[in-house]
Amino acid sequence: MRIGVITFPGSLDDVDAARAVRLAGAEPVSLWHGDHDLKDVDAVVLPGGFSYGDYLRAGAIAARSPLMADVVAAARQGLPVLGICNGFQVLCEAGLLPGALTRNSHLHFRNRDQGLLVERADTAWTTSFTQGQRIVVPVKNGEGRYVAAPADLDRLEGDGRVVVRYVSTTPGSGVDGNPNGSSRDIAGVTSADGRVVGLMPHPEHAVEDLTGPSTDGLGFFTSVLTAMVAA
Amino acid sequence: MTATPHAADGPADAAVRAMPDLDTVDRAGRTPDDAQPFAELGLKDDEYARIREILGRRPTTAELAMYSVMWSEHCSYKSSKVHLRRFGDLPKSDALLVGMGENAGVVDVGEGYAVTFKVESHNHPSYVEPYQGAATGVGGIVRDILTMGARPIAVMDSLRFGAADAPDTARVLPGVVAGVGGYGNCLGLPNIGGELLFDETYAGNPLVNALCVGVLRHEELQLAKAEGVGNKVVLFGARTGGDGIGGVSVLASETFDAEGPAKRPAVQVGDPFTEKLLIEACLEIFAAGLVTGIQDLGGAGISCATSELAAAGSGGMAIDLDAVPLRDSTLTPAEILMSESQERMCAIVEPGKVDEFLAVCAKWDVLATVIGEVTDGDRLTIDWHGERIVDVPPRTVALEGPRYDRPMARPADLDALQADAPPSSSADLRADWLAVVSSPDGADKSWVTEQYDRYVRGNTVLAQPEDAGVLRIDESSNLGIALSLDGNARYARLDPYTGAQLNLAEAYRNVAVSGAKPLAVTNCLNFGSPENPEVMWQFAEAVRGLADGCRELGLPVTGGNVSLYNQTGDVAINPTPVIGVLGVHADVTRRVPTGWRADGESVLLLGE
Amino acid sequence: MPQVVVDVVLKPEISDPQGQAVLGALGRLGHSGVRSVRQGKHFVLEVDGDPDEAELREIAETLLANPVIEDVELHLPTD
Amino acid sequence: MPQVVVDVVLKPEISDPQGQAVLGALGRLGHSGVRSVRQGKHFVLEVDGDPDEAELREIAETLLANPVIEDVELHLPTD
Ligand SMILES: Nc1ncnc2c1ncn2[C@@H]1O[C@H](COP(=O)(O)OP(=O)(O)O)[C@@H](O)[C@H]1O
Repeated sequence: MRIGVITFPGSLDDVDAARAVRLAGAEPVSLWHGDHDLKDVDAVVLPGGFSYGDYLRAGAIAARSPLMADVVAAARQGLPVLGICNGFQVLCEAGLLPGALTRNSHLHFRNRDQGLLVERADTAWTTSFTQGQRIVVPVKNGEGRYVAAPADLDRLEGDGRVVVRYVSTTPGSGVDGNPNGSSRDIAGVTSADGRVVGLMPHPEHAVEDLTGPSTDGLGFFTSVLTAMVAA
Repeated sequence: MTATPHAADGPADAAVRAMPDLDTVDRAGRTPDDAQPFAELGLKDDEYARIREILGRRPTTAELAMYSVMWSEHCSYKSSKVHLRRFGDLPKSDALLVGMGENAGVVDVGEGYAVTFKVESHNHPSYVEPYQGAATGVGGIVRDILTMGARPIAVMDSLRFGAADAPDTARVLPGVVAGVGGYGNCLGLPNIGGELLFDETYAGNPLVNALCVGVLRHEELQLAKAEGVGNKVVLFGARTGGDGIGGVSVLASETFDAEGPAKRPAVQVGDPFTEKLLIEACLEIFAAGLVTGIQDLGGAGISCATSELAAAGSGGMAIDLDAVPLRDSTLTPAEILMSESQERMCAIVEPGKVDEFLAVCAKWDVLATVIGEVTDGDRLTIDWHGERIVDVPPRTVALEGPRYDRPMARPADLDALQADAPPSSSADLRADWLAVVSSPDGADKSWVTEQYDRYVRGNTVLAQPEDAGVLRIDESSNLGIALSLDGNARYARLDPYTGAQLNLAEAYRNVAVSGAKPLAVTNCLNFGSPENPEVMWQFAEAVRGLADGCRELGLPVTGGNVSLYNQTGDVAINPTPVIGVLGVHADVTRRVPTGWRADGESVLLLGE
Repeated sequence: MPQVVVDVVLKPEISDPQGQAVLGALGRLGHSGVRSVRQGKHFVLEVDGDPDEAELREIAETLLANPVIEDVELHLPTD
Repeated sequence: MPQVVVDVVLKPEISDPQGQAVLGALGRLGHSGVRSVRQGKHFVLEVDGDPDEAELREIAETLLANPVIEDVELHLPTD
């Protein structure tokens, strides 16, 4: 199984995403934003970082890079695509996922270990989880507040396209579960066919006991292997 | 003080006729008596006289600008060098691959890996524009590490502000923290620790000290020197603009009349995205063996990089200043030489490798331009519009600046301070205890540390709120390093010798208790004005204390930075030696985190 | 060279924490006459020759603004 | 309610990495007629009653902009 990891100018967590792919048992293949070449990969990860410095809007410039045209076309044919943090922002800017990510409500960058509730365990990237499972992975962003017009949010919820939602890691402690003011605590969403998933938290930073708060993040990467075997 | 306009009686070059005020080497030779604003540029009478003696004539405007910046306290260490020698006298350590004098020291950590680390201050700019000052401070120290051939892998920051509830702290602190985070996060460098302390002496003079650590294979080491006649000098990274040259504007006003160029900002704006591209381009360039020498551009910009590269090499250097890509076409040659525009580097490249070098830069969208070459002989020459405006022996600019052994005096209030007895009654003790536990210094730091990415690169084993940051550097062997950065200025105020040693001991213990073996020391010495004998005494004592402490512990000092003139009016900050200790973990999986792990564990107290 | 200005503002139904923060600060500083603040982006483009309105509108609407959450105002040179 | 617009732009001599990045993207997208892009901020303030120009200027220059690196343009309602 070959999983592509795209490097845009300013991508930062591409090494981490590749490590997570490897630990999940697949072969990471590095893809360059400026090429029109998906190298026959079976799935693609858009990693976190600050592509183009997050200048203009996070993900806006990267979404218009040559390789993204190929990603969009392939995704429409069912290629599994995962966007993490900046990758999620790119997918929204490229029109593969609904909504937009904007400046956090408290106006600060925030990095912390984050509780998440898995609401969809049947997308290409979440079958290793069970619906309703609580997991902990790091979140770190300055422009991670998920927004959309209220009617669009209603439609998303109605169609069951919220994949993960922010929850407190210490329920009852009064610590706000929502790290950035995202509408309806939305942390990640999926395309209508469940093949494209974007989320702000960083599962690739929760794949080893040594360096992560948990190994819960590995599930996203093992899920796509199962999805590909099944396909 | 304004120069008398000279008729274009020199060379008939059209460009020169268009700029009748251009001060060339030729003209300087013919007009020895022109008054020059050396005092406004911070040069003393005897310093100016020495420049004239070195050159055998008056300096040109551009040369005057170069000498004045390179001979400033900031670049020449003129007040501190006599004391810093103590670090050089420490016994040699087998682990030390490159010691003081280079951009950063390099330490062998085993398995063919080396680590380079250094801490540097950006205090004054952070007060003027907190966000950009702190951000460009991080950017500067990261380029120092990159210059050694290393991939930067983490940062730390040590911060001091005025009273926590002072109105100005509310302006400066959030901006500084956002700037440290904004730049480091955008570069993809985990922040693995630091300090945040408050004291009234820092009101109006906050301290922003940033540390960067990088890793390289032994054979990847790069040095900052220009060798090989005919090799090209390549400037790459951002364009040169009018940043950070506020001080040289006296020269601009000398060359242009009333409505001359816009007043230059003293503030530099950071562009971390460009720096990230610069890092990736450099690492690719190093891996392909495309450079023979490299230097980052920081304070004093092109003046500093060219004179240091040439001074460290065996030949001379010829620069064509017209080739420098500008952001602002109205810059004067002196301003181009002085500009502190961020995110620039300068490399020495063999002619046959220039194309490949430029191709790597193009891949990363990094602007790169050949601006000169290494020459035989021993002069640094700089031309502008076909005219020679600089012709100097580079060592006199970069290495042979003035040195002072300034007068010192033990502070008059020290006896009284030291006599302040510990509390004797239980009521006093209670009050002191309450003061300590309610101090903002002891408050939870997560408001700050949550603004820093600790996870990026996936090798952070320990970070805030641990006492030391721990990083894995090899995924197969689990080789790793630990770092701690500490500086208690209250101890140093009471006794700078012992205070510096206590700071060293704290950083050393923090590294050791994580399970690492301490290997090397870096430091940033933040003090008041060296022209105040009491401050100079504090400085000398702190250096002596640190050197003696390092000798006792068997650790080399691999580098550091001195920041003087930290004061508001006549009031100096508390002497603040910030000490960083690096240690090595043979196996990071055996690191020891802080705190209790399980019920029923025994608690032991070690030491006296 | 002709200058084209593009202002990008958040759609009214999208909340604007930056504007909110400014409004809060104004209140604390005693500027009570300001009722609301919205923060957007302001671009100044220098273009070669005659500005092509259709092209500039496309640039504004597809790159400078994200139409999911933002509206644009295009100001061509008026002379 | 009267609307006051404040545009905050970087001083010309200050580098503008954001504008540079937008310019680069425009070039790659084939919009070669754009020669330069500068990015600033655009504030829309709603004020009670008659806008007080002096007060608004103070707000613009001390709170909305950082005068060390930015200039402001104040646009009062013209009706
Ligand atoms: N406090 C100090 N302790 C040890 N070395 C120092 C100290 N301050 C400066 N140095 C060394 O002096 C040299 C010049 O420092 P600096 O000017 O900061 O370097 P750069 O040229 O990178 O700006 C460096 O090698 C630095 O490590």
